Amino acid sequence: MSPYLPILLIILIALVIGGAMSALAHFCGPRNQTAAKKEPFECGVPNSSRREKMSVKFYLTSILFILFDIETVFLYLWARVFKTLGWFGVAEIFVFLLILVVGYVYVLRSKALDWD
Amino acid sequence: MGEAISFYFLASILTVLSIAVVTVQKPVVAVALLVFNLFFLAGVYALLGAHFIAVIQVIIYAGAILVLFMFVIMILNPDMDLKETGDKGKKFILFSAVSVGFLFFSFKMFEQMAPLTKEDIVSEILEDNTYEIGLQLFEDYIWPFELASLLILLGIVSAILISRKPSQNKSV
Amino acid sequence: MDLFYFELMAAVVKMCVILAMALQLPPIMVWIERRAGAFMQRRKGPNRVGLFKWRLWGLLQSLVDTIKLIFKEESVPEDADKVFFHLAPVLSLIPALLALSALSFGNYIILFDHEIPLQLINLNVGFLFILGISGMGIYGIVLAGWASSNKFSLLGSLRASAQMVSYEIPMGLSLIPIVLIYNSLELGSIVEAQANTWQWGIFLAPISFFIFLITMFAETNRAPFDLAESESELIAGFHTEFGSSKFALFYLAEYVNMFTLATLCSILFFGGWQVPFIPHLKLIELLGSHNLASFIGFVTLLLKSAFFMWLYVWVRWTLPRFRYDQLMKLGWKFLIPLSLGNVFVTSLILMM
Amino acid sequence: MVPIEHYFILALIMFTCGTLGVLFRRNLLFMLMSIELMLNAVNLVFVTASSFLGDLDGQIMVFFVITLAACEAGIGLAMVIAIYRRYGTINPDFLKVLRG
Repeated sequence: MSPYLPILLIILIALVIGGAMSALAHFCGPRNQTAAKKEPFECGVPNSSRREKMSVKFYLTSILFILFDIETVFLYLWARVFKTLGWFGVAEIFVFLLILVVGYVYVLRSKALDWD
Repeated sequence: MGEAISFYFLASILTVLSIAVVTVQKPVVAVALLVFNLFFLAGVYALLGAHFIAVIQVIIYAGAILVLFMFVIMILNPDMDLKETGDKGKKFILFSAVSVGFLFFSFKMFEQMAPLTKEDIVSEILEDNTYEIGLQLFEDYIWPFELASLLILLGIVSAILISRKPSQNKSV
Repeated sequence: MDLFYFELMAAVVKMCVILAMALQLPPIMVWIERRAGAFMQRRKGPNRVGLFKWRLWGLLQSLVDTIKLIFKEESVPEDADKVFFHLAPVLSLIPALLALSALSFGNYIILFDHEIPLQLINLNVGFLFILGISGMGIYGIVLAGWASSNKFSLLGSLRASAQMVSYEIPMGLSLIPIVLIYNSLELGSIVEAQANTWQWGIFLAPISFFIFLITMFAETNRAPFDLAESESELIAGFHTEFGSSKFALFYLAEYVNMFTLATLCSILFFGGWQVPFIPHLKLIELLGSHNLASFIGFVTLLLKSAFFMWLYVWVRWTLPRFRYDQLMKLGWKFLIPLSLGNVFVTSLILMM
Repeated sequence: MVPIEHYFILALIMFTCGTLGVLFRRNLLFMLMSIELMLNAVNLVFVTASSFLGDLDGQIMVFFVITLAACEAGIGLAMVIAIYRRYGTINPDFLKVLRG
């Protein structure tokens, strides 16, 4: 049996659980909608602009996340063959990390990660 | 048998999703569909025996790059200008031309493709291909590997430079 | 073909066990959290609901709560994106369950002359799959915040997901020394390599454990990192608009994620299903039965992860919440340099 | 056993969708998404060839393509944000400034 078949099973089961819970609540719960219930719950503050623009810092965080994520994956690959490669591999990864540390220092200096 | 069923199942899902991604109206829906698309593509990779690439696809593509798309949609106003502009007739002609061109190209490709003989097709599913990939990457592809880090460095620097606020740019 | 059906049956049975484990998590954990909170604040906590005349320390409180949640009205805000509003809880449940089922809960057992590993999804990329899949959990949160068209929800979901992505990197980096030391990505062989108690991850890679422990709390959005749902600022974060069963699904996903990380921590750093000071092979010899030894290993692992679940509760009622800038500072300016240095120093020590 | 051509046809379909998306969608976000789709089609061809020929070079190329795609998406989306802030639109037809 393929080891990937259980993944499909789990996804199906999760869908069934989600559907069943929603259906249960739908049939068991009361249903009396009022105008106030349909509004978003914002503590009574009039919802002027319901979808505001968010800080660009979130974006910068996630772009840096991607780039460091790739680095992590490369490191995993290296860690797997570390024993075979020996010092040669350590030297290679040292250069790799050195270049990335330059980027990291630049990020710190540019204050991209400072959330006032 | 199992492989064929899984492949055609995944392939039909992927086809539908790919078409949907480029045709839906809302950017959020498109990103969500693209996530599913890339996830199922990871399934195809796994089917081909590329387990490590499959998991990389999930980690980086589905788990990171598309999060970035999602964030951009959240940061910008999500209901931004969605109306399509451009001449309808011109678009239709261009569309047909591109489609026909692609069909022609694909037929040419399959015609000219050297038929794989039974000896060529190895298709052995390597048991631990993480190890093999790592060995090959760190022994034969040293320079591309180091250059990749340079590419990531450039990515970091330019993303920060571009997304600075205009007012900050003037003062620098 | 017979083998295929046998394995399929085994997979279905294992899946049922995992589901049972996942579904009983939130009720028990909610009860423990409330009782522990009461204990630490010198209150009584829920102690009334019981069966007939037995109070059972209020243990049935959560069961009653679950039933109450199902009988609540489900309200959908008017401008909500209906499809994503209904889909978001499921989207956060799927990755949680997938990650849980990729854990190695024990050595294999032998049934009808077949070896059945106590691990539902056993890929040869090992725990990278868990890291990748738990990264997919972000979509459930982001879409929940986006779909409910509430600015506090959106801000909460953005905060939660920015926090999750920030701490995913230190988490990934902190596990690299484990791969370096045990030279494997598979959870089963990592546990086997920890047969000797002094070879456990906590002793060989203490800094990794430290980093992993912090990221464990941050990844699950738990106190002291629960900024996503800091109720004093953001109502309840991304699940403000979600009531009744959808709220229950989010809760389920959250507790499953906590349990997954707690178990992963005990597998990687505390010897998994190895009983302390008795290597698994010796345990088999002592007991003379393979299945019994595996079962004891399974219970050992559950006890170890129960400790970390308790730690979650303990920390929640002990530490105050971080500020958002402190959170980001801790992640990016302290944990990432520390974990990079940790990787490099570990590799140097191993080469010496 | 699925013939190699079918994998290529799947890749071709994805690539065509991507190309048409880049050409026809008048929205920078959709254009970037279509580019991701095209890159994925290319990756599929690499992985297929690598698996059928029993040679891991293709899978290593996928690595580099993914690295490239990440950098491309990061910079591209940063530009989308910058453009939206400057001009208030991300429809390339309105961005006459870019046309010399």
